[in-house]
Amino acid sequence: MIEIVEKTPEAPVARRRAAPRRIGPLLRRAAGRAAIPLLSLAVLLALWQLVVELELWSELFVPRPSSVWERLVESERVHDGQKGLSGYYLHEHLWASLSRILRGVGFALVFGVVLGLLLATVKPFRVVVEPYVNFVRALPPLAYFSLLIIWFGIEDTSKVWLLFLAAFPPIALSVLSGVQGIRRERIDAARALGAGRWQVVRFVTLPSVLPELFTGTRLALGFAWTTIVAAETVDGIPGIGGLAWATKKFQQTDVAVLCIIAIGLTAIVLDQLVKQLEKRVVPWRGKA
Amino acid sequence: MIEIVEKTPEAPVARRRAAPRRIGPLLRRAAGRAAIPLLSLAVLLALWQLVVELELWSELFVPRPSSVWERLVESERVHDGQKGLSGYYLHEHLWASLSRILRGVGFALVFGVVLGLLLATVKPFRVVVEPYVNFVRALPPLAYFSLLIIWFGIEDTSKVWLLFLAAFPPIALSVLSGVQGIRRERIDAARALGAGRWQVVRFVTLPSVLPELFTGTRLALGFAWTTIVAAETVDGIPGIGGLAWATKKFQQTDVAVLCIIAIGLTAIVLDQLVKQLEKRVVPWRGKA
Amino acid sequence: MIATGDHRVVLDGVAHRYRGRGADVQALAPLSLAIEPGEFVAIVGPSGCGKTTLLQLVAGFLTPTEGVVAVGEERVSAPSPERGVVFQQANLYPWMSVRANVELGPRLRRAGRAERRRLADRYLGLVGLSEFADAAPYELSGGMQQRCQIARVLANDPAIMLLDEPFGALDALTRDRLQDELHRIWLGSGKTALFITHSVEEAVYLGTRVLVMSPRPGRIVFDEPVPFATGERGAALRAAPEFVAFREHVAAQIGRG
Amino acid sequence: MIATGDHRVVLDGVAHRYRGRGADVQALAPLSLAIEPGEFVAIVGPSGCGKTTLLQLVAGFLTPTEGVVAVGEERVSAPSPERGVVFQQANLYPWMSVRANVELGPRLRRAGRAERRRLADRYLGLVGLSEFADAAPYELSGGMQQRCQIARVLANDPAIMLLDEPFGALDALTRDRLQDELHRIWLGSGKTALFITHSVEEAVYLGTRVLVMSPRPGRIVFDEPVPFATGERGAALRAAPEFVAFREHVAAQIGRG
Amino acid sequence: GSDDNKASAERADGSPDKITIAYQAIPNGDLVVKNQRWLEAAFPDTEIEWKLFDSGGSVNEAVVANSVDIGLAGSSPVARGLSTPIEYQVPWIHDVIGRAEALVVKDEIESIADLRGKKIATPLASTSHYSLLAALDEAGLSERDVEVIDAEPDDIYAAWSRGDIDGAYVWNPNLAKIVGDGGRVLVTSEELSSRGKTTYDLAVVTNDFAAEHPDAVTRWVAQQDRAVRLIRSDPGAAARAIAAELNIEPAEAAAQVRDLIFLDASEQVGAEYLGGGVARNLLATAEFNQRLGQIPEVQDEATYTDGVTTQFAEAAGK
Ligand SMILES: Nc1ncnc2c1ncn2[C@@H]1O[C@H](COP(=O)(O)OP(=O)(O)OP(=O)(O)O)[C@@H](O)[C@H]1O
Ligand SMILES: Nc1ncnc2c1ncn2[C@@H]1O[C@H](COP(=O)(O)OP(=O)(O)OP(=O)(O)O)[C@@H](O)[C@H]1O
Ligand SMILES: [Mg+2]
Ligand SMILES: [Mg+2]
Repeated sequence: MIEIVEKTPEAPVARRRAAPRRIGPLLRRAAGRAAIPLLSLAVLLALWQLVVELELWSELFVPRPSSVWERLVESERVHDGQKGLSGYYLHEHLWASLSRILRGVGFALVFGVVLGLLLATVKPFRVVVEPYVNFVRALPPLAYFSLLIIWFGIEDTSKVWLLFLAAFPPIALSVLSGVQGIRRERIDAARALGAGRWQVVRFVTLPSVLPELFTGTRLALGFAWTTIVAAETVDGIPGIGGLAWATKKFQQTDVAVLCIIAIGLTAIVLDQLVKQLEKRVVPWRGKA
Repeated sequence: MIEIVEKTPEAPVARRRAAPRRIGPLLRRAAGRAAIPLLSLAVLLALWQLVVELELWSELFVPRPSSVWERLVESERVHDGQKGLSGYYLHEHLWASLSRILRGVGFALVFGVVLGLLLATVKPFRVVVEPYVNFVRALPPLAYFSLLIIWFGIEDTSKVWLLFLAAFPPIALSVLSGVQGIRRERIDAARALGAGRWQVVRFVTLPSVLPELFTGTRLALGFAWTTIVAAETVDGIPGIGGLAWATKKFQQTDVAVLCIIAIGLTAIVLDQLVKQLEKRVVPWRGKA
Repeated sequence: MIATGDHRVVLDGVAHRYRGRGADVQALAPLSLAIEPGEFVAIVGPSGCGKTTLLQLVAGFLTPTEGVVAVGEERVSAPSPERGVVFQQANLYPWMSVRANVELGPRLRRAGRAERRRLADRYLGLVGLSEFADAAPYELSGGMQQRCQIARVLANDPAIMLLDEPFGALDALTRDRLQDELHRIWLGSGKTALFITHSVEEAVYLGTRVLVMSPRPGRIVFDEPVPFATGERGAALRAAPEFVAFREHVAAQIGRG
Repeated sequence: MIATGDHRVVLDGVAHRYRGRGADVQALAPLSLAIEPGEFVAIVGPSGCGKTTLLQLVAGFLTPTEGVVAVGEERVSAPSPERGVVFQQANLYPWMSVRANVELGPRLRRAGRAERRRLADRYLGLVGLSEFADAAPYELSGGMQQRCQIARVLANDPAIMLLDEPFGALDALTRDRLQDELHRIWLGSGKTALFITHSVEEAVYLGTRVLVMSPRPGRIVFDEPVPFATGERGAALRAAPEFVAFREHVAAQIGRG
Repeated sequence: GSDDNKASAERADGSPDKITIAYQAIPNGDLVVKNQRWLEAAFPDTEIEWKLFDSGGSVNEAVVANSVDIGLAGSSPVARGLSTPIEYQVPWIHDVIGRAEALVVKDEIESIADLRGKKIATPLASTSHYSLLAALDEAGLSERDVEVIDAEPDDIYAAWSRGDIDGAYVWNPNLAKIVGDGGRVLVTSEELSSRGKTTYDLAVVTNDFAAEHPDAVTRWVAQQDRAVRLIRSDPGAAARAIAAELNIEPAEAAAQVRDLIFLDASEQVGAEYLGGGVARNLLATAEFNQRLGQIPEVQDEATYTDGVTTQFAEAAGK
């Protein structure tokens, strides 16, 4: 990782890596770290409020923060004899979608890694299969979702399939590209130590492509989220995408915006988790 | 690049790289190279025909190859006083979408590279901006496309924006991840030769991340194609996605399948072009 | 892998030409060479003359553009664990600890955990890295990485050792010690060694036979057995007049091409 | 960059400790050292003793965990073109031709095209790579890469040269020639050199002052001026009795710790 | 914004430079007008831009975005639009949805009351959705007694063909296909209409455009009127025109046209339609939607009365 941070000559030299740590400064540093993003969030909210006040656009399309907040509160309560929104609490909607995404991306991980490795290492396979992969990864879900419904029904299966189809290409392609970037000598060394075809994959190829695999997975998760509404256009309740779709059609923009925010925040959290995992699993990044 | 190809002990040893070349063998090799993919295509078509013959699914969902072919012929002719399909030839639909995609991905390239570099090299920027990037890249177009329409109208601008928003995250993230994988000494060496902040970016960082940039671009292109239908749900004619959407709603599956095939093939060709470019631009892949 | 069977190394009319970015480069002129099992062949030659190319051809990393490389009865077409390779530039796996790198060979042939540990401890000790067994390779200095690589290959016990300037980044003391260790390991093991070095003294001290290569395109311009190869090693030998004489004899050949 | 002004290198109570994956490693014990402008300081010491660490601290790649490194009046906090670095492991840019790599320094300070070409031609000739100017770095042999790196740094004309085993992968002939070239370039230029090597002979031949470091954590256990530093170089010197005597004197210090 | 899309400049004769029209793939007079290029003929100096939309909701959005002048939307989205309120008015009824939308169910379901606990699919927020809820309401069922599933029309047919759903309220051509597959029609929009729950495909024109170019709107309505008359006098010719626009067979188009009810200008100005009925229907639709929590508020009655105008149909009918 490269940080180009301007250093003034008077700046204390020591990034003393082994300096003893105390709790106070640690807390203060954590607070300091959170301060800027929080500030930026506040600015954003203020801007939003301003736009609404200026009535640049109809409230129909840009709801006021307060009404989105009200919907949030409502979404976790029983009101008018109905639970939350469209009969489910917000967290139930969110969880329904999240579980579909985790399943879709989970399958995509297994399939994408295997596919990427096969594409990269078995030339005849690549010649035959790569065009189809490129074909599939360009297909718009809206155009072929009906087929999935015919094959897999309107329940979760077809939704998970759609998310899977959205998620595997970035993983496969990242792995493929990662393998192509491995220095020849890395492979040679293992083979001269006696590694067979699959041992090379296990001990050299896979660890080598871990950084790319993580990038691919992060991209796949993002893609899956962008596809969640398409996947939940049919029988999508409970589901945060289905809720967004339905309420958008009714121009209940405050709920739709609430859904969008919920999707975005969940995606951020998920992404953070993957990044933390990456740090643990790939400590050699940028060092070798 | 690693090829693990089983070698029989009797196989002639020489991959004589400098052997003189004649035209005959070259042609034969090209034919040989095309043979397998063509064969696989033939198998696929046969399977398709078989599925139709078996009537596993209604022709409404899986049209027969012959009727798709008829639509293709029709799509480039004037019939009943009307040009092609929905008033435009197929290639006009395709070109309309392709031009939107090229514009969207073009802007995404510029923006994505700059964003990725900034995220990677300017820590305060990353702290503030990265969450928003992760937010945006998870948003389902179907949920926010209305906002783009309100802001940019129903013409091409909103469509190009949507494609741009779909395309920049893989590019930015790939660049970011690429920068994080650069070995420290590469940067150190340039700085000890006198490179300033931006010279490091120009002479070291950017060339170093070219492989990742290409992967990101290929992903972005594929991703833009998957978004083309969503972008063309409104005022999408001419446009291959708009055509697919309109005809699919009307259960004209043969046209919809024709559109899908056209999208897939165009995407394959585009991807090949990018790959060829990559080979020329990054000859050191896997060597250093 | 215990050295068994016939592993005579034969290069028959072998030449190698690289397709360069600009022009093609003829790295090796056609050359023929046979290395008998148990020989310790030391190669010296000017920088860029094709030593590494020669070694990689024997290792099976490259395929010659002309001629045939064979080990025993079999034509070399791929790497094999019977031919262990110490690379010119250290080539350790950063996702494995130093110990895991050394254990890799035994692990690949499914040696037991205890056996692996024993081997790793032994060879890490030999190269003086016991203390760093749990460190990551990128936490080692240049010379330590090179030593780790040597340990990795020795732990795999290859019948043929291909060593590309293994001691290049080591200080004199460490180097002397490792030369003696390598000699001891080779002695009586029946192993064959192909040893590239820039130090004529090292070549003469370790080799049973010394080859000198001409500048690119590499040919073999000198090929003689070392007269005192069967004798004792040690500081005394380095000072012995016949050692010095042979060293000077070889040194005089370099750059003759 | 023409050597101007004061570039005295001062290390004051400098120590460095790496945070290792397993345990922390004290690479350098606190040490103090001053290098006067124009000095040619050669450092020898056992593998892993902290030589590279010391050099990287002076280069500004690392920040000491204790003490201060300064050049002239200024505390070192970042790399600078006044301090050219030859890395222990060749570090060329694969997307540039050999020539472009050598031209990089001048290009960064916006030298004209003709000037750049002149510099590249001169230093590529010096290290014997004129023929390979258009090749890609990954098409060079190990020793050639190292020479290219040296040319790159020399073309940038730094006031202080930091060289980490620059001749480690070179054969004796090439090495002798480059030693003489380096000496010629340094002579009368007012440049300071910090030169790490494993060859005591090389240290004594090139240095005006020789340092010996102890095994890790590195301290300086020997620091003496070379008595014949101002004399002529050449084969005669290597054979001269005072040269041999001083070489033996230094060699005896290594591993004294 | 894209004000450039919007006709603002005027020609000497008062007709706009450009008219942007949002159309949908519905087999009614609009497609005849488009296919026969009547508008282009009626406005020789004006650029006519036809924009295909996939739902009334996106037409509403485009109106707010200032991107269209005249559009087609079902009565449900128009009721929501007027409640927002969006600044547009209804100058014309493209069609009354007759048998083109209906509730079809599996054969074993015999009445609406049997739907309790069943899975019924419909595109939410559409006229079909409105009709479905109205039908349930009549039978004393609430939205919660039936599992109402959101799906796009072709996905509905896919789900039906697998047996994943027990029924659907949907329109042609998917309605016809479900019926062809053995679906039982429980109620059609025509029957609901006779009980006061009419659904329409309506034209909307932005208030700005109507105020600036009243003459142009009249001319536009006249062409629509002409299309209705063609549908009545020469259904074959009308079907051919519509078929060409939809890329389908004329016979199929003819069948679909028969399932809609078309009114000419003189009929539309009557009290049952633009003269009052449509406005009452829109208000009722809005109130019904609000009761279901689908729109936040209903405007006062005048909004809906003012939102429907006979002015242009009267002028065109003369
Ligand atoms: N991958 C390659 N592509 C093109 N040319 C190459 C490649 N590798 C080596 N060469 C060329 O082949 C010649 C011999 O290289 P080789 O690495 O065998 O030399 P060497 O004797 O090992 O030198 P050194 O002692 O410097 O390591 C050199 O001129 C080099 O430029
Ligand atoms: N990045 C690092 N992280 C952790 N420890 C390191 C790192 N780099 C070096 N070390 C440790 O610091 C010590 C000194 O290393 P250094 O590279 O300075 O040695 P050196 O004297 O240059 O050795 P050599 O002659 O083998 O190159 C070594 O024990 C090494 O393990
Ligand atoms: Mg070599
Ligand atoms: Mg070092």
